[in-house]
Amino acid sequence: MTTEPIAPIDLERRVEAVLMVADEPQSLVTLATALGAPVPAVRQSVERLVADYDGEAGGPRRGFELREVGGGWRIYVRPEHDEVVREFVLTQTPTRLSQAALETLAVVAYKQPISRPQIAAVRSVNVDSVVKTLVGRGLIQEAFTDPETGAIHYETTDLLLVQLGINSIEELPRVAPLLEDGRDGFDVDA
Amino acid sequence: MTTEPIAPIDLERRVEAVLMVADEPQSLVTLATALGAPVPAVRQSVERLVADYDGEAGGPRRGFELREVGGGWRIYVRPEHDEVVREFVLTQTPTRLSQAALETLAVVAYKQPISRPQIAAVRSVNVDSVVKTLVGRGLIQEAFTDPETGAIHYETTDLLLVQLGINSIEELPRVAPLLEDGRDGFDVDA
Amino acid sequence: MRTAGTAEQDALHEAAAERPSGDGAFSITLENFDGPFDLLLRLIAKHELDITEVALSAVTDEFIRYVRALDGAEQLDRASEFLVVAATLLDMKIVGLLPQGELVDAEDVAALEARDLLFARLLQYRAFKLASQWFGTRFDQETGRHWRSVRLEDRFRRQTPDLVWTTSPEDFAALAALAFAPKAIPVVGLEHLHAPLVSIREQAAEVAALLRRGEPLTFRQLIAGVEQKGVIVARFLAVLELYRGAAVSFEQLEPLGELTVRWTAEHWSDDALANLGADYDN
Repeated sequence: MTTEPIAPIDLERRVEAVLMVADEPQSLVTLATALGAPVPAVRQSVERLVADYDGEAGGPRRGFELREVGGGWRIYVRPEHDEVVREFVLTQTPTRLSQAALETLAVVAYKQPISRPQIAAVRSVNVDSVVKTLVGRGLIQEAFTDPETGAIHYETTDLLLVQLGINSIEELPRVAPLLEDGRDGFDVDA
Repeated sequence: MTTEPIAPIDLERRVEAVLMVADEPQSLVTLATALGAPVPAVRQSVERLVADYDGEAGGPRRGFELREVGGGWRIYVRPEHDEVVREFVLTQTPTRLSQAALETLAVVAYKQPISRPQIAAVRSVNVDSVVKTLVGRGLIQEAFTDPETGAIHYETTDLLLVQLGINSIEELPRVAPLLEDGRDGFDVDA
Repeated sequence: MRTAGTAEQDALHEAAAERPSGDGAFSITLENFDGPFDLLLRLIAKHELDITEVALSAVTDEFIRYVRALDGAEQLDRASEFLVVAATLLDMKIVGLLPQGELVDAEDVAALEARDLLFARLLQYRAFKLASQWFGTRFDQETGRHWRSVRLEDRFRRQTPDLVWTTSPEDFAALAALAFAPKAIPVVGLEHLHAPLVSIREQAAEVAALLRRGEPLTFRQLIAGVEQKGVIVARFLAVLELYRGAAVSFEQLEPLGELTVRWTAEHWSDDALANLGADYDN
């Protein structure tokens, strides 16, 4: 099967669509694979987008910019707006975790390492944004990625131990429903 | 201290910058507060950005769009690129609601605030577990408790609006034609 | 005669999954089935009748046959849900059999009013069923959409206010227990009977406990020591509900005489109390 080459202008739109939702900087190779386009074409699209957002393609100089960081490309706030954005982030960040976040954190603590779909299965809700909050707060972190499914598994951090005032996750009280199915989550190495 | 009014073009760039870090739909009021600008000015900026991203301001039609959902504004990937993006970001989709849950949700949406016995009367079946599911998914919440009967009344949440992709409960299709003696109403979707 | 929209009708036909049973009688599978209104809608769709059409006797027959088929012990509580609808349909059928023209007595008027009420509720039920299709479609559409919700840039993250942590390890464990607890715990649905009201279900449980010792008791004995009028009324209604559920039988030798109640249920499970008295929930 041969694929039609994507017109440069369409490719630019696809690249910016992907970059708008991507959490991490994306390498040209990753973008090319995902978009089914050759790397040089993707490079040109990225370069044109950089110029475009910088206001060098006839449009305005955007409030955001496309920057290469650590071998990948990501959309960032343009530094001249840092102050406004900082103010916004300050007012938007609650100092307490929501009930949903606490419950999700408890699930991770007792069942770690655990993937997002596994957490969602226990909580029976979508947990994407809550997991993001917990990672952002440094309470959980990525442990490893399952090589087969590509699912990221999460574990708790030392910061959580500090917050709970305990020395290790084994010091958490045991939980009855976990004990019932024969393993309490802590007996793994026993 | 008096503040200089912000030039419209600068305000647009600042709105853009804030939208880059926001992870929830942002109301005009929140944006106005964060940016220290009057709400009408922010509204105009948002409207211009919508047109801009839609390619109606001389530039290209972007791979992303600015959408009003659940009472706020948020950057979305334009629908035609959703497929490309899906292969890219590993998001986890929530399990689908059962038919019974959907129907119960419709009753609450149109008749809110409504108590469980009232829902049960419309549905002619016991709805306890379905209501529990909907509360668990964050689609409905307790509005108030009737002081006389002690009956909890339920209402829909902003999350429901977001998940339906609408901006307010008034955007629901009118149910009145469906209730009229079956003449036209039931053919609506045919 | 008008018929409902064909697309919806097809859907209803599919969902009904009708099949002739062994004795040739009509039957409907219980799968994906949602109460008396649902059954009624499916029967109406099957006969391609407008739901405002009075010629419902065929539907009524099938409905009543279905309710009769519910007569198994495990279906008793379900059957009670159907009684009001079934009774209304029967009334309507009687009116339908009468010579057309003048309405002769109040009973017929009442039957017609009941019919109107039934139609109104049926229309409402159907309207929300259709509205739910819109919900389903929108949910599906929006599930495929992607929005920007990315991890905060490090330079901003460092600026966020410190977390105020107030959760003890014990609270934390309790949260975990809550999250891991099975979601659909089978409970007796007492919740929609609210605090100041007397629960017929609870009273039924009392009555069942008293009678299941074996000895028949008079109603007077059943309410011995009870002073609140509401509780006495609820206990009487509970006895009627248990009778409706074929769990007890009555003996009354003369009108207004002593009422003796006897436990007759052979297979009784307290689960049967779950839906008992549901008609009184409003």
